[in-house]
Amino acid sequence: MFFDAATGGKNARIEVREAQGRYQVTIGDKTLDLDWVRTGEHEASVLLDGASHDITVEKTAEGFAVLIRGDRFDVDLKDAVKGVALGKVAHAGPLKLNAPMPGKIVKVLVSPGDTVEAGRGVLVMEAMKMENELKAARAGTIQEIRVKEGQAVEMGALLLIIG
Amino acid sequence: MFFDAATGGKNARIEVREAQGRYQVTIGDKTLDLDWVRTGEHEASVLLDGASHDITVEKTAEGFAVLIRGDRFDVDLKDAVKGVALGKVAHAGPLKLNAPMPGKIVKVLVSPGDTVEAGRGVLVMEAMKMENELKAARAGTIQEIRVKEGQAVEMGALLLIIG
Amino acid sequence: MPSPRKFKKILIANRGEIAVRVMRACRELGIGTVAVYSEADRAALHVRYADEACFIGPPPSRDSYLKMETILDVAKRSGAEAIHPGYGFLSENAAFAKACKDAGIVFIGPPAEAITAMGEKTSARRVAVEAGVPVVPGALHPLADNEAILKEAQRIGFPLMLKAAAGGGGKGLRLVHEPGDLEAAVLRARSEAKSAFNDDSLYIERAILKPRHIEIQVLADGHGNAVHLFERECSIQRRHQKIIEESPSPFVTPELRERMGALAVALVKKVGYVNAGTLEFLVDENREPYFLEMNTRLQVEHPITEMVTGVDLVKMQIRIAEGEPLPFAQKDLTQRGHAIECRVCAEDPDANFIPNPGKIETLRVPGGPGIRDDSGVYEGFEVPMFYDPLISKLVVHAENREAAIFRMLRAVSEYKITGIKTTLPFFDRALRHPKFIEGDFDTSFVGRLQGENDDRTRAAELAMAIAAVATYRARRRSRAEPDAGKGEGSLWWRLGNRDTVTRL
Amino acid sequence: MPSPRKFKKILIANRGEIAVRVMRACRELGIGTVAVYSEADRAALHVRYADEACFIGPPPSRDSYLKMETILDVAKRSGAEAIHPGYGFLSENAAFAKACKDAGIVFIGPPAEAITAMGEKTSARRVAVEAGVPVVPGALHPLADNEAILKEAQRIGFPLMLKAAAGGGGKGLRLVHEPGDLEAAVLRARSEAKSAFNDDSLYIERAILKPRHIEIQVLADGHGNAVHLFERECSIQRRHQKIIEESPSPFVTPELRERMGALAVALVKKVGYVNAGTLEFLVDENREPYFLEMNTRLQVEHPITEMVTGVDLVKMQIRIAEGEPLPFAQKDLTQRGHAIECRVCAEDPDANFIPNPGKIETLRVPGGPGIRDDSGVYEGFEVPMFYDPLISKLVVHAENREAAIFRMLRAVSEYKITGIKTTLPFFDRALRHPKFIEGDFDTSFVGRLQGENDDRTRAAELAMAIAAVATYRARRRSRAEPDAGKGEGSLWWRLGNRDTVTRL
Repeated sequence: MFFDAATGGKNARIEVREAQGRYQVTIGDKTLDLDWVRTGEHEASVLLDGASHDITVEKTAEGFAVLIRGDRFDVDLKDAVKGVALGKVAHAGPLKLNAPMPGKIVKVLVSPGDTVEAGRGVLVMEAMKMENELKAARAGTIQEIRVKEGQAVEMGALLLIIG
Repeated sequence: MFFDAATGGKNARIEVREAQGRYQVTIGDKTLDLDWVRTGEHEASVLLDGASHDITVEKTAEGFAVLIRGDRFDVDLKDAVKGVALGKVAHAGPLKLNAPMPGKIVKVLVSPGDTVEAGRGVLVMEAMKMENELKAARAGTIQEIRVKEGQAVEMGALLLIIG
Repeated sequence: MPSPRKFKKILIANRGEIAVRVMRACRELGIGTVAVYSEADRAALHVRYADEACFIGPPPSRDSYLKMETILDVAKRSGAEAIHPGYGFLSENAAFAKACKDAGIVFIGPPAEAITAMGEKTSARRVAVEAGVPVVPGALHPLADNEAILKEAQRIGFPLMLKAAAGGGGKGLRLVHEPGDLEAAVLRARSEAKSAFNDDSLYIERAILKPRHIEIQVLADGHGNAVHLFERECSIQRRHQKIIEESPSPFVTPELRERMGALAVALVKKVGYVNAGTLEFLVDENREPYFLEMNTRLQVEHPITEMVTGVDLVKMQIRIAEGEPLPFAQKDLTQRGHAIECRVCAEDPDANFIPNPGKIETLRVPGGPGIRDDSGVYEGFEVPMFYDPLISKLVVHAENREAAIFRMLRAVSEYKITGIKTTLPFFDRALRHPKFIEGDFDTSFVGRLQGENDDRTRAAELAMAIAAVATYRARRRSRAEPDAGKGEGSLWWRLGNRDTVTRL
Repeated sequence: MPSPRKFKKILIANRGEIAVRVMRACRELGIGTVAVYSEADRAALHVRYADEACFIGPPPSRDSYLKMETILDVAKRSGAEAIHPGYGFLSENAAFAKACKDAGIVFIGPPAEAITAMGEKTSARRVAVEAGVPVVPGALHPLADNEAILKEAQRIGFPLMLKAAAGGGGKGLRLVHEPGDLEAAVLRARSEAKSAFNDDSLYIERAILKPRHIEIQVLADGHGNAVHLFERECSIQRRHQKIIEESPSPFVTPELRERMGALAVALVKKVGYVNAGTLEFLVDENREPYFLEMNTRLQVEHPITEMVTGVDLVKMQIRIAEGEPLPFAQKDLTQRGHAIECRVCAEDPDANFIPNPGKIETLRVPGGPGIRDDSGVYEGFEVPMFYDPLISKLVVHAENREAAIFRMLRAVSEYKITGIKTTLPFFDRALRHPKFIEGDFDTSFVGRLQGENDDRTRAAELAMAIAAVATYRARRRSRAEPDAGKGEGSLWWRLGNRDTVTRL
């Protein structure tokens, strides 16, 4: 299986093969031989050339999140043949965006009916003496905007709905 | 639903009803009103008359094990109408009994072909200066006995197979 | 059972980790606990932990955790003799302290009068000046005319800070290094203040450059005894809120420690303060301390003091509220080793630490020597969006500062949370930073760290390989003929929704 | 990074909690770790925790963890400069210590000669007598004729113990209270020994009634310095193995502590001992200590000493092995507070503590102040049947003994393990026992506790109601029309095997 992967500015074409319960992963001109044992719902013990890596991997709104010893890597992964992005948890039903902090709406960046990509900024909120851009957690259409510029909002208040 | 329950020498006929997402449990002349929220695979938060109980419950070879704040209760439960015992995890395939400690086989209490109930003693082992009766973890037929009286065995050694 | 206590039951008017922390102390003392919970918190850890739990209203705090009458009513009905407010919510509310007293319920904290005297910034500053405790030199009142500002500036000295009296959000704020720059700065600050707040009055204050935020923990009983429990270093902040704290402070000398401790005890005795409290100071580059304000309650970061002094602050709060005298004098208290706290928050450290509530899918907590995890959550819990994003306080204790830093890094490497973003990866970067290890930092550390190049590419290739293999495995499973009896792997893949679950 | 060390990489020749404990110390010191694992341990925690991991053979210890040549070979190939043996396995094997030395690899423990001198009971006893350390009075050689026994008995005094020289398993053991009972007892013991072992030789030893098992921790460097780190009380035992330990001992006075500490240091210096070790004593009712034997390695219960002294014993072992001198003298060491350890084992406390390996379905570890969990397992791990059933050491530290007991009870109440039976419910009973709380117990405590009436019916009704509701809920779910999109509950029930899964 072929993938196109990217994380932290690095890109790679990856091939994964399986043999005798192990995985041969070719990245560029290197081939890694992974001994992979599942240790939990999102956890695995991976041995690679004698090195032991205790990892977690999960799908997120943007792709994959991999934790390796306190480091977090957000990995974009595409099917190299079909070019389709993988990961990216699909949600059923409309997505509600709530205020992550008490604060003031400084700017509304979208209008009802706009289509947005995952990660697109939709509102700017001032809170804790800083301006924070709130992003769409997934792609969709703006169904409803519940706040106006200048409006003060409580923590948890419903701001906007993405359909 | 009606059950016959027993634990630690106490017996009770129990009726469970459900109403508005809560459970009415009648034990003897008392009725308990349980607010039950699942908090994990084997865990629940139970509110009962304002008291909070953080519990686990699981099926075991003998019935149910309930943990309440450091106490363990092994509960026998029967369907009061059918009289059938509940719980009692069913295993597929033969069950191997291995030596839980290094020691010596003092007595073999069964013969191949014997049928045994769960909890029935099958071997007596001397280890750590004490005699320990090893029990059948589930009902079945003795398929094979791999040890003799007087034989010394290592930790983990296969002793006996229940089919 | 533990020795019988005066209180048999305490209501904890809080939620999350601090409610659980207080209940743990109660359970160890043999005192029953009553939790209160909002609609968002039925399955929260503090409800699971309590002996009794009572519903008090809808999710927003003002409809539940801030409802004084409701909470007092629950206390009375449950038979609780006392209320512990934790931090935040009603903990520094003098009216609530008074309402408890009027209802015949002990408020575990200072008397209402002490909250009023020390809880408000300008009042506390006045009291401090009277007690001879140094404060940041400045005018205590807004100055309307330029002449008054110039005159005050002479008195206060440079560098100084101009602040809009009506201000907030950094508007109308001006740092002035030299007397020659003052007039122009006043003009600009006034015009900014006028347009932002329609009020051009300005405060003026000596500017503390590269300030250290250092606080002193105190305990005072109702019998006139008061002690301090040394300092905490709280300079590492994000969004003007602490995120890493340590004790002792690498910046504080034995002389400064003794001086600040003595100032704190003097202030506490002057106002007749009772129970636990914290005096916050700014310390400048010359190690001059300036009293800033007092927190008349338990602090989030109290565990680091507990670890170096061996004193359980929550148990002491309860004993003091029961009327007991302090069981030790100042000379009995010593600091042993070094402690660090990292606040594990449901926040995105790569996006201004914006809160990021959601469901915790995996939770693996570090263990072994010198680790303390004060958590308010569990695996499977959905962190509600209505409250503070703090999910756990990770605290370590070791023989010295270096050992504590590397113990914390070890702990962070063991801590695994999936499902939400947390501040854990930030700690891995911050604690490895040479400036942190040298102890050479101030309140601007987090901002400067975020500007620096992020060197997290160490294992980037491995991370990509892992994502690829995880996908490979999931696809192989989804293709295989489902067979319930054959392996657990197939369970998930019968449901059709094949691409939404990653299972390793 | 931590200050650079002499060792860059250490192989840990062990598994389970102690392997993880040692690796944690290495990680904090910036030292790389190499795990070895048997076929049964590919997914074990120590393999997950290590930087490198190497397969060494089939599950039985003699084919893997006891294979000296294999382990030395892995060490050489991986470039490890040192081997930490943990406890058990090869930790007290003088031949292995020597083989390491010959291979140019540092054995983190005493020199082979010290293991030989102190590791064997009769040799250690001889050394002790020479050093003037009291031992249990008795004959060091088997006595064949009755006359010799009567003569020795005069010298040793009563009560005394007759032991079959070839013995074991309690056979040929006789307690004799009075001189008048001796002859009859000798006759019976001889006949029992003869029939059991075909050898009627007897040892004779003063009987210590109601003995306390108290041990002294020592550290000695390669520069002639040695200190003791006070005592541990280890009288609570099951199957003649410790299960609850504490420090300080409620039984030890400051005078006895000083005396035993001085004896231990004298003995250690006499044999040129280096690294960590423990001297075990029996202490009789009159607080007279008798040296029993020495453990020339790290003890299972070392964490309680770490918590009261603030010294990290594993890090000290590594520093000593690197050639560093001890960084402190005896006068720098103090005991602060009180620590207790409970050994959480996969055993059935209601059936003679018989090991009970299996899969851990749920694992919730206690947190908050003063708790340390040294675990070797994780949720989902299948405890193998081949090794020690110890899955975790739960340790607490608090300001005094009472506070530590109730903290431990609190910790036990938070600790949840399903899937296997453990010793946790036993701790709940043992620690609440008035005799334990009073500190009035000896090595017979567990046996006597098991004889007592079990009062665990407190919540029996609730437990029955819970089992009934769990079943009710499972049945309702199994009857409902399966619908993948509707709720997670239905996932499990599509598989037909309806009565084998309890899901709340």
